[in-house]
Amino acid sequence: MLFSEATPSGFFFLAPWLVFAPVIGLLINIIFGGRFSEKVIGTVASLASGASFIVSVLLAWSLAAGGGHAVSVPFAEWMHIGSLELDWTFRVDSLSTTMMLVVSGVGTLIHIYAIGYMHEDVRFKNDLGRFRRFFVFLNLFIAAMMILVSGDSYLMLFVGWEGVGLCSFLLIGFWYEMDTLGRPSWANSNAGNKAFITNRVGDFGFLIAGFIMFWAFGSFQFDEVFEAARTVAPGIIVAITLFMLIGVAGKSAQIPLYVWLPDAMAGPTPVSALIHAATMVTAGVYLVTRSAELYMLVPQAQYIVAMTGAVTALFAATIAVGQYDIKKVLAYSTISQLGFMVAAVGMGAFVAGMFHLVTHAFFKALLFLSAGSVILGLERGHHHLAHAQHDDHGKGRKGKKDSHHEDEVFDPGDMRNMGGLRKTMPVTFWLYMIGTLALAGIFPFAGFWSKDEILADALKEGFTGVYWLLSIAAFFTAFYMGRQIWMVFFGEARHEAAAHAEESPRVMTVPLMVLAFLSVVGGALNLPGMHTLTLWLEHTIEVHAGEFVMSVAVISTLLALAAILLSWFIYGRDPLKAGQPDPLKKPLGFLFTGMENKWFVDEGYFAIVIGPFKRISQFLADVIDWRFWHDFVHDTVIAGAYNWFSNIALNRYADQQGIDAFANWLGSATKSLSATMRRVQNGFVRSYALSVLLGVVLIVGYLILK
Amino acid sequence: MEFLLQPLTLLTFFPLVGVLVLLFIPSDNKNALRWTALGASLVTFGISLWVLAQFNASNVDLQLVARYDWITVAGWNIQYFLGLDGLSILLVLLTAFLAPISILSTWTAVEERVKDFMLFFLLLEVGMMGVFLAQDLFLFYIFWEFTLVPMYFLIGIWGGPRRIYAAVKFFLYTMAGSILMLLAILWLGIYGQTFSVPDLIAQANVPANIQWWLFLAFAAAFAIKVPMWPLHSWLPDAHVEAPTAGSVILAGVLLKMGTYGFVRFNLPLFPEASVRAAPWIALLATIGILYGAMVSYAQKDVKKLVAYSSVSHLGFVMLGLFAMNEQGVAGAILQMINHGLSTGALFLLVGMIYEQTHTREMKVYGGLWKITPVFGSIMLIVSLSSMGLPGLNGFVGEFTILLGAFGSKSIGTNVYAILSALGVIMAAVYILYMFQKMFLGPQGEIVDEVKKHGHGIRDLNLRELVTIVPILIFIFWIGLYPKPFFDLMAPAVAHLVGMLPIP
Amino acid sequence: MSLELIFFLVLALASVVTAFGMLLSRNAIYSALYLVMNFITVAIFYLMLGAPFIAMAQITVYAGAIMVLFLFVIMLLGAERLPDTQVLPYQKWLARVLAFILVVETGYMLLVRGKPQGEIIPPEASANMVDSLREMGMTLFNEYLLPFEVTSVLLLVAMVGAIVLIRKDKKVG
Amino acid sequence: MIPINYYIILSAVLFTIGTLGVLTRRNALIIFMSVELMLNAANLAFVAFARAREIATGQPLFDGQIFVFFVIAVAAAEVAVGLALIVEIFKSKRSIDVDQMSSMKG
Repeated sequence: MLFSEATPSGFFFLAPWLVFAPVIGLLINIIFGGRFSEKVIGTVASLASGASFIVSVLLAWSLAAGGGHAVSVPFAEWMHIGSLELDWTFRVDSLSTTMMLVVSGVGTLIHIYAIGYMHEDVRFKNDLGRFRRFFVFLNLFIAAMMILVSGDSYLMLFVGWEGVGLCSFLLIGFWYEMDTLGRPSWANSNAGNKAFITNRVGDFGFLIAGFIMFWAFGSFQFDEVFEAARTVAPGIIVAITLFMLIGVAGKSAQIPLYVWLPDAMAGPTPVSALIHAATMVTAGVYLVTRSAELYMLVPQAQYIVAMTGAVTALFAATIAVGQYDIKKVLAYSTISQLGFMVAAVGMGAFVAGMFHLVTHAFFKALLFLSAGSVILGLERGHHHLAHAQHDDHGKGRKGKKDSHHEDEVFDPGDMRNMGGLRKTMPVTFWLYMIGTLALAGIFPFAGFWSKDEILADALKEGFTGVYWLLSIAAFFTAFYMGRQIWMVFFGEARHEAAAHAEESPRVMTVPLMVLAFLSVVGGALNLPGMHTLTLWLEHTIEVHAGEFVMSVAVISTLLALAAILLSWFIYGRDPLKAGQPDPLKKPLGFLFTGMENKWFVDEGYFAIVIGPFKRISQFLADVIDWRFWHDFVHDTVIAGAYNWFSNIALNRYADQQGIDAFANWLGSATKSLSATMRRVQNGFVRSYALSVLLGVVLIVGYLILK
Repeated sequence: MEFLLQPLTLLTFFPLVGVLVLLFIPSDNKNALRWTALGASLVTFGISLWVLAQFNASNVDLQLVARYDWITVAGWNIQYFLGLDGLSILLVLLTAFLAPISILSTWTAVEERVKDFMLFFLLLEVGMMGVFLAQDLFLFYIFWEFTLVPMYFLIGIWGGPRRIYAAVKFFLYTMAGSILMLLAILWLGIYGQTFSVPDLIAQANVPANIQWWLFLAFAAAFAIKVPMWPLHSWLPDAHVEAPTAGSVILAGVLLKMGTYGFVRFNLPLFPEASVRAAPWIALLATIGILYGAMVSYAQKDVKKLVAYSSVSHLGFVMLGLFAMNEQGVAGAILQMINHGLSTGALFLLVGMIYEQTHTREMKVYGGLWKITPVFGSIMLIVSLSSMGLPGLNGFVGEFTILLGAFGSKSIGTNVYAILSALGVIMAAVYILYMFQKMFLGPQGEIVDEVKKHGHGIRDLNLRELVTIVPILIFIFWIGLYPKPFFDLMAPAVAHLVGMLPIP
Repeated sequence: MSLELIFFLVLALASVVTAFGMLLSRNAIYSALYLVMNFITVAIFYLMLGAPFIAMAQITVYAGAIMVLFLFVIMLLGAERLPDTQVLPYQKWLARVLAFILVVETGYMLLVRGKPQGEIIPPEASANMVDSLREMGMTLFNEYLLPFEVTSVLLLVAMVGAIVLIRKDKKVG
Repeated sequence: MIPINYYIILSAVLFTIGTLGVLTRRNALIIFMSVELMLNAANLAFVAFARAREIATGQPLFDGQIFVFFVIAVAAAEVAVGLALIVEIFKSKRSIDVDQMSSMKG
């Protein structure tokens, strides 16, 4: 039953191609990629992702033309058992198309960028074969993400949910045999495992929510669930929404499950931009928005969600201040911004949350990709340097091309190695600036509008606590971004490599410019008074237009400006010198140590969860299962008892007492008898036959005499 | 001739034709022996497809029945009675499917006494088919015990260093349970005047208190075979020592005989007792899921890790069966197939790498994905299927089982389902741990070690691909479109569930 | 004493005498020939018992094929005579005594203790042999099909076995 | 009108003669022939019993005869293998005296 005929007019029948296009792309690359050049591989992958984008556009257009009513596109049956009826059905409504557009649009840009990035990355790391693998994974990710956003039921959403988790695992551990600095290590693959397993903890919550949902509502399909939800006890819905929150926390990196996201920066930069900033991590926000009707029914749960988001936003922002790795700063910033979104959707400000999701996708992707450009620029400078030195050292060592790796470990992501890049990488600098201003929420960049809407809604909905938490977080956001700008682009180069950094090629900067443009004008999506996005999403979820509150806007802009000013005082006025510790270290003392060390959360988890789990497993396996159950109980007790019984009990004790005398007699009698019998046992077959005859005669005789 | 041409008789005993042909092939002509065995198992697989074509899923009764009086003395009424229904069709197909694959996996792995190996293997196939098709308790018991003998020799002759210990343990363990079952079978057969399962189910006149003891006797035999915690102690030994093909069949089919026994005999024959036992079985299953997952995480030997993961996976199956609703039971049956495919494939893959490296210690591996990209990718897919990633087969089974268990009336609480869902997290922990230690990370010492003795670790060759790709196809098929599989069993499952007196 | 009984007794005597002839002949060829005679008398018994097919089979298979095989082997090996030395002389006597006792015992059981279990009437001369044969064939190929087929396998195995045993080339054991 | 007991006695006598042959002769071939005689004796009993039963029930009954048929077939197989064995033994030992075939003496 491919393409049911029941779908309404328009391009809705194309919905499955959202998923198929990237799948076909990855299949082409798997099967024929071995013979393709890098350019062809990248083009195929980008086209596949682009095809998805075109389908998304067509779907959005059809939807708008059709008045915005949600359309279900059935594709195939999946599981039908008893009352369980699950289908592969695509859902096209304004919410899902918004996500589709973001995912495939940003995704395609990042695909194009990645052609340039990976071209260099695989060369720095000496494994050209992995270029193809990268694009296969990237396409797989687009496919999974499309399943996630286009599913018509919670379970199909879950399929995409785990699918993107898998891609995240594969791409974080992309350079699985090394650490972020290229040294042989388990670090990257550990980060991948951490991401997958943490996500699975979240998935566990999602699953349980699904189970409750099914037994309470009898369905996983969105409309049916929402329909049924109005009639059941709120307690059940609280349980569902809170278990779902675990899932959200896992995927959207909220407290307490955010720990995987900073480690996820081990993946190549396009991955960080695409998966761990723009798209996958926002799936949790999408899930809450999707379940708006459930959350609206239970204000208690809404409060918990909002607080989780707000606390995460602030908490992660403080950690970002203490980081030195350019991508780690952005990672914590992402967690913080996700906190904004989760808080927004938790408060019921779904449009604000989605709005911020979209703008954040633009500017955070821009920031990450620019950061990647910076890192590659430094790598280029470093290589340039190494080659120069190499040539100086004479021609005799040509065989050891990578000798510099052993001489000195250079971290191209460490901001302490940067400085003054404004001059060497001007394009990247300007792009980065746009991203920073957007993230900091400076008028009129995209971030300003979306963040402002969240804050305004927080006040309007009466979540004052959330409002203050978020405002402080916004202050920190502007501060750490300012710190980053000053440290990376201003001042003097603190490392030779930074001094020799080179600008990135066009294939990388052009997508960046597109993203930068979107970061500037993205706010137009939902300008106060026009409410384009609100009107659009209204078709799917019950929303009310956010109002522009001048006082909120002014306060937040002032806070952001103040923070940037503060950062200039600390980092910009007197630029950092090579080897100099962070100027905040002294005045803040242990507070900064905490920020620097991520408040020791990882260590805490290790002590409370991972360590004990490992020890208990080891104990169960070695002591309980093997030494006690396998060796002691089975081999010693059971087998031993059997042996003891048969050998000792029967042979010795029973023998010596009672049967002893008889056995002795029997023994001697047998001996003498066997001596006689030996002559009968002469080995001639016929003697045996004779004894058979004797037996027959005796038996018949017995029968006669009986 | 009518007797021999019955589809099920043919399906069960066709491997014997292979045995007969093998007898006439000189034992030093190894390739001819291998091809003959492979051919025989392939024809058997073909027969199973023919049987599938004749099978009507919407009919809940036994189909393609072959039924003859066999031993009728002194009030005993033992029949040669084969039959097929929705509960067994998938397992029959799985058996017929895995047999040629296992034989193919021995191509280069078994070089000694090839003839004997193939003979035992085909005999084992006869036994397994018989177990899944027999509808007479006595006949079932004979096949059940018959499978022990070839497996005993497969482990005991071609196994690892501690093979004799493992083989004897395997044999004694299963025997110990079987004796209780034999007593129960005899009691039932004499009490009910027949050994035929459908007749006994129709009579349904066993008093409740006796049902309980009979249930326990049957459960003892099956639980050891499954194996349910805490009766799993024979499993790691048997798996670690068995040759690859033996492990595949052991995990893929022999363990399913236990769970199948529960579905086929315990649930319908002793419905009241089953309902009464459900919470306890669910408890043991949950402990097994968590315990198996934790213990397998702590293993250093990869084969042992996979072996313990079976304890965890089969815990899911048991949980689903005793959820006693359609989702649970259907999921459990599908999960039997899934486990056969995924764990079978894992053992195959481990065997393939073991053939080259001769070690199963995970710590010497590492970074293999770089050297063997195809192998690594396939291993990844199989691992993901084993840990239940949506889109692959494991998820469909695990999800439906957990869903069923969560709303099960017979278990009565959803605590077990929630705890078991934690097992899904733990599955990710140990499977990813295994995959990481072997395929990710920096290059392990074994790579250089192997290079010293030849040309290093190679990727999969064509034969190995042919062995593993059919399994992969099913892994994706069941994961993405399980409808045909559910359709095959759904009416039978609904019928079975309808028979149970669930409170 | 009816004519039939007389005929039976004469035949029985012949069969016992030929059996003893087989037993006592020093020359293996004579033994074989005596045995052929014995088989023929037994075949006549079969006829009297209404089993013409078995009688024919007896003559063709036993008296014919099998005994020819025996004679062939005897002559092939030149094993007509063997020196008459006994390693265990007592065994011979013991066997004879036991055999005698056995005959006496069975005779006692059947004639003195046992009640007559029924009489044997020879088949009517007019009985339709062909019909009876057809019916037997039907029984053989319906009810006893499986044993029949198994027998064929057995014969095949025996044939292969004999060939393998005799074959000169011993490389394949 | 021959009592069935007569047939049985005849069968027993022939059987005993066969037994004696097996026990007292040393020529493997004659032993073999004696075995055949024993089989024949048993066959005779089979057919006799079958006939008796046929007369008692009045129905044609072939089971006994068919059994004899199988025995003959088995005997043929046995002879083939047995003679092959004897020939083989003769080749290696140059004798078919069974009392010399005592390699299994323990």
